[in-house]
Amino acid sequence: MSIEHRDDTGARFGMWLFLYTEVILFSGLFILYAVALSKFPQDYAVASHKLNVWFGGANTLVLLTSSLTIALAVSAIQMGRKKQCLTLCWVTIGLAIVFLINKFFEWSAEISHGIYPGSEQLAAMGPGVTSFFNLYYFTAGLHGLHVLIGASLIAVVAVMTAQDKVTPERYTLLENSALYWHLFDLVWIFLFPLYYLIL
Amino acid sequence: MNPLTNPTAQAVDNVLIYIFGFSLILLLGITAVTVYFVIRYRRSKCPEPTSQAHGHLGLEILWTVLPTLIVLTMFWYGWSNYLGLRQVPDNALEIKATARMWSWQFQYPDGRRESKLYVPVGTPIKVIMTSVDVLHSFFAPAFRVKRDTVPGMETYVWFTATEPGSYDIFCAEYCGTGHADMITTIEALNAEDYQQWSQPVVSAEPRGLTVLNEQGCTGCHSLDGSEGIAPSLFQLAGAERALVRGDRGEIIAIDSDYLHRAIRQPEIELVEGYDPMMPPYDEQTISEDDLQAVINYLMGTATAEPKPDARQLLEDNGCLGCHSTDGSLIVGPTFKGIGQRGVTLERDGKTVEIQVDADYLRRALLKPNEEIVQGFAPMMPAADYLSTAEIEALVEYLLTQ
Amino acid sequence: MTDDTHAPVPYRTFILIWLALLILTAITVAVSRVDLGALNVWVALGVASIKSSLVIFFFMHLRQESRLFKLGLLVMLMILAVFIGMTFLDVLYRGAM
Amino acid sequence: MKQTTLTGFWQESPRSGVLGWLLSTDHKRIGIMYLGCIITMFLVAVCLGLAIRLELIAPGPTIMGPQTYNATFTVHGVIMIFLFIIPSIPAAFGNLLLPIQIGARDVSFPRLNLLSWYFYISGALLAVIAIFSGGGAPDTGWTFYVPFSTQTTTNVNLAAFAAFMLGFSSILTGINFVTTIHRLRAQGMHWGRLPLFVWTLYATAWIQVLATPMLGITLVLVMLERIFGAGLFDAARGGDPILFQHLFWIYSHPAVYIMILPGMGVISEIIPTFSRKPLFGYWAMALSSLAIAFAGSLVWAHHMYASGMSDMAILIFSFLTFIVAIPSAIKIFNWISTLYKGSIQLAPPMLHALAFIFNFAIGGLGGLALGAAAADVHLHDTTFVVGHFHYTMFGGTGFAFFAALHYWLPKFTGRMYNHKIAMIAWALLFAGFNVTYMSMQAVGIQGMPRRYYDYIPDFQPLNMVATVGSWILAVGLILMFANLWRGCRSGRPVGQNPWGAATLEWQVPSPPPLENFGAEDPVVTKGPYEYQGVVADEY
Repeated sequence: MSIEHRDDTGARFGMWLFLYTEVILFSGLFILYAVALSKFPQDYAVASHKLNVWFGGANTLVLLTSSLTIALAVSAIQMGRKKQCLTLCWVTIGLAIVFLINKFFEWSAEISHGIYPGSEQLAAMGPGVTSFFNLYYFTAGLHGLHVLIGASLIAVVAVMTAQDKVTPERYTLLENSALYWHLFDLVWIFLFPLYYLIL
Repeated sequence: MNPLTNPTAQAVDNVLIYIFGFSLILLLGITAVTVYFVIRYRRSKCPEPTSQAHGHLGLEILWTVLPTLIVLTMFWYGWSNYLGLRQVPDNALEIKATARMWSWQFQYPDGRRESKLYVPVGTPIKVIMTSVDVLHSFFAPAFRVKRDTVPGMETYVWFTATEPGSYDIFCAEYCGTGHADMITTIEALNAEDYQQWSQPVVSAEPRGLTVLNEQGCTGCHSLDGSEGIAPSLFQLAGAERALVRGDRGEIIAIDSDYLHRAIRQPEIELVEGYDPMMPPYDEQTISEDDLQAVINYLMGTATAEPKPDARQLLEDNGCLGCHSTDGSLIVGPTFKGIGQRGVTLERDGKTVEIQVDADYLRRALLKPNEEIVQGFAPMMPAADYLSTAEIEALVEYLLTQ
Repeated sequence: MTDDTHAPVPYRTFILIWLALLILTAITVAVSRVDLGALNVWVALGVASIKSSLVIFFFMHLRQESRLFKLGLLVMLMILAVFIGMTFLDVLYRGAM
Repeated sequence: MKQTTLTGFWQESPRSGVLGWLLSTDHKRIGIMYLGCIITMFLVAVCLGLAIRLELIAPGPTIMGPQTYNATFTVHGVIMIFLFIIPSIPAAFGNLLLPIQIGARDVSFPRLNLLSWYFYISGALLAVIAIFSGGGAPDTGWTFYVPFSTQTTTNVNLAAFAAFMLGFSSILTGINFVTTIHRLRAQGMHWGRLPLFVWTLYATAWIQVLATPMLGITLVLVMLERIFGAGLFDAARGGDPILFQHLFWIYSHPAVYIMILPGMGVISEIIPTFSRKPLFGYWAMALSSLAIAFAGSLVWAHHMYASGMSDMAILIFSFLTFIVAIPSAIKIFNWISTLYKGSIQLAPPMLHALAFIFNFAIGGLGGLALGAAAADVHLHDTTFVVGHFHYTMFGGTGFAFFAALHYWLPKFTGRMYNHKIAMIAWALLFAGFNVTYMSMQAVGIQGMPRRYYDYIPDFQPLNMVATVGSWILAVGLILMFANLWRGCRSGRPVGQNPWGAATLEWQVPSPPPLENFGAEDPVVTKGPYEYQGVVADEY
């Protein structure tokens, strides 16, 4: 394009619009959850106890902290502290990896107990418990996928920051990646009590 | 179309006439005004517009309020008449309907099953419906009633036939290849005919044929050799068929075993060229006796000596106290899937893995404690007091579990 | 354009918000150990809403954005409520009337 | 026509040749690429539609078997909905016009715009591959209802994935348009001066952003159910088959407003131009677009009165359905009032616009019968619904699309088609259309269910009439497209404002140059429908 047009607010607004679409995407799964919960409240409580609160709690901490570090990274670049910003980005990615590893151990434990979609052992536990675990796997799976995408996005932006393509004057890219990252913190804030903490 | 004096049709028709009447007036009005304007203000006659009005608040309010009032009457009339379609009169005769690809089955309070819906004239009928596979929809245009049948759920419609006659029932929810052929009828009979129909009939018809008709099998499978969406049942005994099982194809001669499998578990072996769309018929749907009758009818053999009923044997001999049939663990291994699974056995202090077959089952029945499935205790009593025929019946039965 | 950037948020604010989030998380876990019946889910959702507004307004800078952004969020939440709420018009009343 | 005769954005590009198109971020080039693909897809789906009508000319098999028939109407529906009608006006004409109409040089995110075209074309390719691979063409109907869609052996996964991609393309377009309208209006282009077409695109874009993801997740769940046996909609495993219908229609009902609203915008441009009179009730028209978009998101379950849903839901959804009829009625009355005391020229775009009003009125009024709970019990899932749907979508959006082609193609090619032939084609289309779909509505009232391959003899006469009507329709389409094609290649050259219209796109050369406006950004000083002093160019 011959005339470079720059509109940072527009870019942020576009990102927010995109985040809305992500929220609606997840809301489909939350609708299924809500309906099933109202149908099988007892079974859901039983199934929820089979999940490990410690895994879930640890992951909550990890995600909240990563949200903090990426928010700090944005402030850092605004104030021109490139080095701090880079460190904070890499810490965020590190936390994302911790989150995924944690998830991996949690899931392998459950799968080894025969709890996974389509398993016979799960089917034997009745429709309520089955529906809980089916939804749990798909919601957490979709969430995990997005965490993976978000971490990759931050990695790309961090490299660009190192190459001075993201600068204190021009940091919308980092800000938008941070917005994306916060969203999956948000989703987890709801996911955690709904799946791990029902009495 | 049939004469429509029945209550449900009248409730719906009144709403239809009301809405279509208003719609016609509005449509004619809109069209007439448009055509008049287009002719009256054509450019050759009016080279420049004679008004530059940007709008008129009063008019906007007028044509917001007026349509609102009209549509609200439509809504209310439509809703109140709909309630009439949902409130079933107290004295209604309840008939259960089961929809499956692609047939209907109606079950009367006395247990009688039919593929057509026979009803007495003048009595409200409540049809309580469900589906065993996918969504279908019970649609009787003459009564203006329609409701989907949903697997795992019960839905209902009600209607009263006011005149004797035969009225179509369509499936209105798309359900696959045979959707358009999933047609049956409501046979409205006057009191006398209905009385006669509802007498238990001593049928000269073979039991197997009755079952085939009751279950709606003939909706897809012809009895006269004509081709349809499913293989014909004409002259089956000994006929050769190309089957596809998994990825493998083979040619077999049809026998009773094959027919048994083909009805209980139709998805496992397919006749070449046909899609896997036949629903399995379990014992709740067709009892073992009825199934045998169907097979005998199709194979053209008489029922000389009744085969021992394996399920009954399992119950009578207490087998089910330890072995479940639904996959749950009681004391011994479950019967569910026993015919298809591999087991790890301890035999003479050694561990071996085998695939369950007829031989193994015979051994396990007659000398149960010589080979023990890993993880279970050697405590089963031998069933050597059963006759050979009974053992064979059990083996055959278990293999198909 | 001047309206395109906003002043950097000091580190201190973010850290305080983070601490608040941790405390709220601890509260959710603690409350979930007390049997409140059906109320449990609503308390959990309430705390989660507070947590998410903290994230949205501070971490995501919504506080500093123009009215358009806030209005957009409101529209989205309204539509979301409609989608979930109106689905329950069916689910809750099945077989009731 | 030699390429060299086309000027403006057809020639100006940083890259030359095919890459100049495939890598172009110019909104007009992307718009033209969309237009080409969309018309191609439309013609493919028309052929399938004609095949369906031909099959239904008589009971029993005539030209195909039941499985082929089921696949045909499924593919017809999927292509028409996802590949033609949803992107038709927003993606093609929206891209071509939106930036020019608000005085911008391009959309907010030009690269995202190109990406969304790539999503579209990949979705289209996947849809085509789905027909010829796997277990055969999908046979679920475009609605993918469970449990049938999770049980059939045909190639549902790929088709659902294609629809998912197309949804993504639609979302990106929506994000782009909302941001563009908020951020890139020219100086003086305040909200009260936005052309109605922009208003409707704005309302549409919000629906695209907020409703489409629901389709995405629903289709993903169907795929997961097929691949992993997830059982989320399986009653035996704690699922609920009716819930699928909720999720599906939460998107797909607002989607019909994605389809119709931009059409209404097109009509709101054309009627004032050919009456040389301001659009009557500008704000009522603008706000009713937003009202339709919002209220349209509240009525999805009126597709489910017979599904086994609760009666409470039927009460509320039926009520809201009637409410959503009101803004549409307001629009029709305002269009007609715009004609009053105007100076009406019956040029081809105007004829299509008037046909739109007539067809859409029938479609809308038929919708009232379907919205009323009692009447819907009889009409639901009959060919009346199919007829109603085609009255709004083909008679409405389709005719609006044809009107837009006749109105704006001269702008973007700089050449005019033959008016006489265009009018003959219009007459054939209008007649053929009404014969076809009025018969379908009538046979639906008689009780013929939809998606029927075979039917009882009572239904034959009207089915035969409908099939004959479809042939008239086909002749009209061939004539219209041939005429437009010839016009684009070798029609008379036109000036920048052949119709004497007042919106911004008519104040730039035909075809518009790259970046639309010269060195200076435009400054808007008057509304979009003020025709005093505007002179139409001779052609």
